[in-house]
Amino acid sequence: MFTGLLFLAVIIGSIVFHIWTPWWWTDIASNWSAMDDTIILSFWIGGGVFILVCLFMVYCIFRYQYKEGRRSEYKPEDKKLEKGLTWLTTIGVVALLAPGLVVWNNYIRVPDNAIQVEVMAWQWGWKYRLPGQDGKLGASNNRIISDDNPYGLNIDDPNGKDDVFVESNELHLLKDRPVKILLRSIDVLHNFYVPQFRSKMDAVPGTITYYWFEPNKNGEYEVLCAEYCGVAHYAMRGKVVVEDEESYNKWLLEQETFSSFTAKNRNNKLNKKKFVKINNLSSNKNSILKEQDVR
Amino acid sequence: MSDLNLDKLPGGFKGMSEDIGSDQTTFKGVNWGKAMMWIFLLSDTFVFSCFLVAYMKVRASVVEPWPYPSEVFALEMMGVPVPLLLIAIMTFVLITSSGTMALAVKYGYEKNRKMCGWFVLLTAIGGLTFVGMQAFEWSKLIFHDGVRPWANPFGAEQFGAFFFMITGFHGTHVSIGVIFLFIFARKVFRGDFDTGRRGYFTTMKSDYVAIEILGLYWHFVDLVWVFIFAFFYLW
Amino acid sequence: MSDELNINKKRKNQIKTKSSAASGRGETDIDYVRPAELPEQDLYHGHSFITKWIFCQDAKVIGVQYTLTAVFTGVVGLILSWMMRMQLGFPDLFPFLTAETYYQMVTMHGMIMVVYLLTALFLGGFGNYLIPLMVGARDMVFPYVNMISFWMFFVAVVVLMASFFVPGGPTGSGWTLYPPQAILEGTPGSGYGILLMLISLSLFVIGFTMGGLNYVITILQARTRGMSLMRMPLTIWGIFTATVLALLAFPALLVSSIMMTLDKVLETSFFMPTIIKAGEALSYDGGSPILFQHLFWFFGHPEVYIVALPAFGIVSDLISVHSRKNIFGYRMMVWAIVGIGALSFFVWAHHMYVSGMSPWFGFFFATTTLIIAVPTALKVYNWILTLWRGNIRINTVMLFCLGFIVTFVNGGITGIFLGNVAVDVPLSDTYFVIAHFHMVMGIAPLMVIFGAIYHWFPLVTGRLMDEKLGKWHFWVTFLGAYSIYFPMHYLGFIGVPRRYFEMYDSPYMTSAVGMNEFISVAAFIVGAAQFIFFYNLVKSLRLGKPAGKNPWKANSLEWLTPDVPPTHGNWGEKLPVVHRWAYDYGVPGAKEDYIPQTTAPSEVKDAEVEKT
Amino acid sequence: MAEAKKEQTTTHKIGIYLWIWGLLFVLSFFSYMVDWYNFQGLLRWSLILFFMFLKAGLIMAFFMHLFWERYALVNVLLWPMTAIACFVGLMVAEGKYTVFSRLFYFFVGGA
Repeated sequence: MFTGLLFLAVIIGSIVFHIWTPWWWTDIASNWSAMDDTIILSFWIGGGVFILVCLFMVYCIFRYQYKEGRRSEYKPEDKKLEKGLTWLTTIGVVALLAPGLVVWNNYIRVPDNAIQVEVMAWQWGWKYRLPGQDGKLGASNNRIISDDNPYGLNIDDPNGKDDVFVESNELHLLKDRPVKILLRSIDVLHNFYVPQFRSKMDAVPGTITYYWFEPNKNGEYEVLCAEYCGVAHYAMRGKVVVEDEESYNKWLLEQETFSSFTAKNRNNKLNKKKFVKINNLSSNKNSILKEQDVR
Repeated sequence: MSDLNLDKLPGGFKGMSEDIGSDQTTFKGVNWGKAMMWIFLLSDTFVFSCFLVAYMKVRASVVEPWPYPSEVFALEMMGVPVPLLLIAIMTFVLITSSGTMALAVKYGYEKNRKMCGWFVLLTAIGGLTFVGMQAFEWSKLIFHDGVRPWANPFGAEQFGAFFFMITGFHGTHVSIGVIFLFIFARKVFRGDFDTGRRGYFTTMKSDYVAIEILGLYWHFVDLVWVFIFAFFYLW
Repeated sequence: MSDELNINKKRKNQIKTKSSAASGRGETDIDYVRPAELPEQDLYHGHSFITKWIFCQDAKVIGVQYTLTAVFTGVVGLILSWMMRMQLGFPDLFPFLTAETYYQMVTMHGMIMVVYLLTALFLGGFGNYLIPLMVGARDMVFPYVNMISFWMFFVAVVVLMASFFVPGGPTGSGWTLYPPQAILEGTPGSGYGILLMLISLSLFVIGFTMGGLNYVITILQARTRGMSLMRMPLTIWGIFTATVLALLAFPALLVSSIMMTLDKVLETSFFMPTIIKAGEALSYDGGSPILFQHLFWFFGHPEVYIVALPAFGIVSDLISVHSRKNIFGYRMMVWAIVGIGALSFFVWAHHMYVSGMSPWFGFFFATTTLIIAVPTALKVYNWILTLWRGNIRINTVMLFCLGFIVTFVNGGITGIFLGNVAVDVPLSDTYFVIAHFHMVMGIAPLMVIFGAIYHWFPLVTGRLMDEKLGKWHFWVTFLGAYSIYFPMHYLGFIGVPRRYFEMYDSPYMTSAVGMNEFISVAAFIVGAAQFIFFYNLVKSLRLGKPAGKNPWKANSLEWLTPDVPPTHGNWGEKLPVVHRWAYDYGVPGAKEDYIPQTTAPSEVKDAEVEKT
Repeated sequence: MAEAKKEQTTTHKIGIYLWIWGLLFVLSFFSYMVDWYNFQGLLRWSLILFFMFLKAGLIMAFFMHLFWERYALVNVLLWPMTAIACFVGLMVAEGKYTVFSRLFYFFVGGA
């Protein structure tokens, strides 16, 4: 009796906690409300199963408690019941999976009008690079990072000349315009995560990863690193400001471009040798790239 | 094991379902030690597979050119570089030792002490030759060509790392096998398997089936070499 | 040495008893039993203290040794978790808890609990003790190798614990040990700590392989007469499948450990791309960090089931025995265990949806992952259907089983959230993940472990454990643990990332402070409650009520040994002959409400037993 | 006991071992020739794999006696290879994806 009541209390407590919890997600500030919807869907289906299973268990505790002399039912199998439950579960699983896959399909296909933003993660902070007028980011390589070339840009790549450097942890984004976040790390794994945008992806050294979203609410949001990256992981914060075109452009003008940066440092000799190596490689590999350009 | 007569059991898939549904043993007529060796080899297959998968993945994703193995592993013969010569000889040696092992197992079945012992010994010598040649190959790469696990003069630096790691791991297997082959050659000649003398550590009775188990291990080492040869030297 | 050996008397080839055919094909009484196919087993009986209790070849002693060592590491893990909760609940209160020590504790806690406690306890502890007894063997097939297996594990634990005392301390790279950070400065213990961890893991794998081969071959090749695979208790099925998984999954861990050791020691670049530290490029170039994650999770996901499947199996048996009812849908349960085990090799990258791997993998792995949900759900249904129309004893063992069902269903369902790729994106790397896996592979298996210890303690020691203390232990542990992890999911919804040493200065997270304090207090209480259990254990060992033979009126073979507790060799002169499955409870027409596996059909003539 | 035990495995004629032995040498020679004649591209890979699997199959089937073993053992040993096959397949895809991203972003630019 006591046992059944306590288990019942646990189930009811869970439901009550869920309904009246003050702890819930932050207001969404991007286009990924579909993710929230899939979570809610999972909650309905999964929560329903949880409650039904547990209530049935509690019922059994009450109803079939040990009585001396009573025999349990002897029925090793019930094909019909088992088949029915299998189908029911399969339907439930498909109902959960299908919307998830649709959302994921959207998540990995970036719209054509997305602005590219490179997020460069390092231990422990963030830097950003935006394309200039041409809308393209220049080729970069961690090998050639130096004081003169903090982003390791290939100086022979014309696309990189007008790239905008944002050497602070604050990034501004245009409202209602999709952004493709290109994640780059110069040391270890990081993860550019703004809870309000729902989306995230690891930054992996040695390759570039991406994801996209469309901020649709003005405001300032905190960036968290969501992949453990060493002892100051918890302190690796940044800031994203979503704003309208006017203030965005103002902010953009204040930032430095690659050419202005190099002009400032013209006196410093650039490390030519490394560029030569990189360029030779790139011509060799162009053919491979064409073959594999599946996009 | 008494009156079990394998020939009377149904074969094929029907036999399989019956074996699995039966009591006592699932692998009919398979000695405990042999079954254990098979499952161990299955596990070891996963080890080598993981090594090779990792190697292929890294090789596929480096942008630096991967060294051309048949040039790296070429040997000068009378002024002409012959590609993969040493590797070809090593393959030859290992397959030879695999063949002698197969014969040792055959004579083990027949409880032919002399022949079995000689072939085990031959196998051990073959294995030792292989290890020796591998040592030569390593020292040539290290001292002559300047290949290091962390760098090499031919291109992508993972080349040396994977080479030393995978052949090293395989070589360790061969070396362990050679040690056991010598021990078992002695045991065969001493007649342990005929008298059923007990093992020093395990206190288990000796039996000719041990030769078969050792044979499985040795063929497995050869098998792994087939894959290494294909993926590392030829690919 | 050979004079120390006791060679068991040769068994008669034929036992003339009226019994059903031992093979799968017969359901009617046939007058013969098939001749034995098994070789007689030599057993090495120890005579000195050392050969009897330390370097002992008896699987039962080895099982206890495994259990004690694993529980010892578990207590270390528990203390580490306390210290973590001290920091999270009450930051700044304990000045000795720096970020470095915090991350070291996180790492060691995770690794200890997953590998050195749960894996070793379920397979090494319960596996060693129960496999020979439950399949009717005298011992493991190679007792000597089995003994070495334990000592390898022991050395692995010593190496692991040694890392607490080396310069720089143990590794603080998180239990997943992701490179590059695991071996770079900036992560605590990136010198000796990580090396010792990798060495310890390699030793563990080698040691486990020796034991695992024994478990598999004992189950496959050394069952007693009449014990077909489809008559084995589900405990054995769970342990068997988990062991097979371990034998095939641990290689990936071994390989990744070796490769990372080389990256650390020889500066190879398997997992290490170009890395800029303090403005300078390190010597690494061209490696692939994601490769490590693939290898790690190719091991890591089966590892989850290595822990879960024995728990599934054991809990099935406990529920069946204590609700006096046959397990519902036995065959479905077996296929579910095997199916889950097989599928677990095709789902590994669902831990990596946001790792930057090829995005197309998301579709494949989400699908395979959710397919696993089907057999898992069926198992849950079968457990509760076993309770249905049963005759349920509400004792400590049953309480732990019920607790398991609640926590497992809860954790399983949050697993569906995380396995479904788009749902995983906002939730991954948050407290939701922590809550999920603690619920499903922390609390749920622990519930089973406790239940199993209360259940089999009388077999091991001949005495019952104290019920009253046991119930207290259960309720504090269950309610406490539930109130730790259930609210924790909601921290994940807020977006609190995991592995944060300190987190309260984010504007939207301040509301979580109160909850964190509550969780910490609950964690202290739950941890303390375990000492009730230890007290109960020690007390019952000396003062517990004598249990006698088969105190739970169970059917399976381990309770049917001639001596309780069973002696070396388990079965005395003759091995038992099995005539039925282990779940003949409440059979109509039978005198008792249980029919042990060794009972021949002719002894219970009136019983209406279904074909098993 | 050992002496009472019946012979479990049938013995085979020596000829079969010698045959397989010879075949292995021939196949090794062929795969060596793949390199000698410097075949490239798909032909090279398929030939390498073909000879590799043939050799592996011969060793497993005859030297390791799998051909004469009962299906229960054979199936238990071969089915786990599907997990490896899956791993290999996915890692091929992953390797291609990685090299593509690296070349695309580090060398070509204009992303």
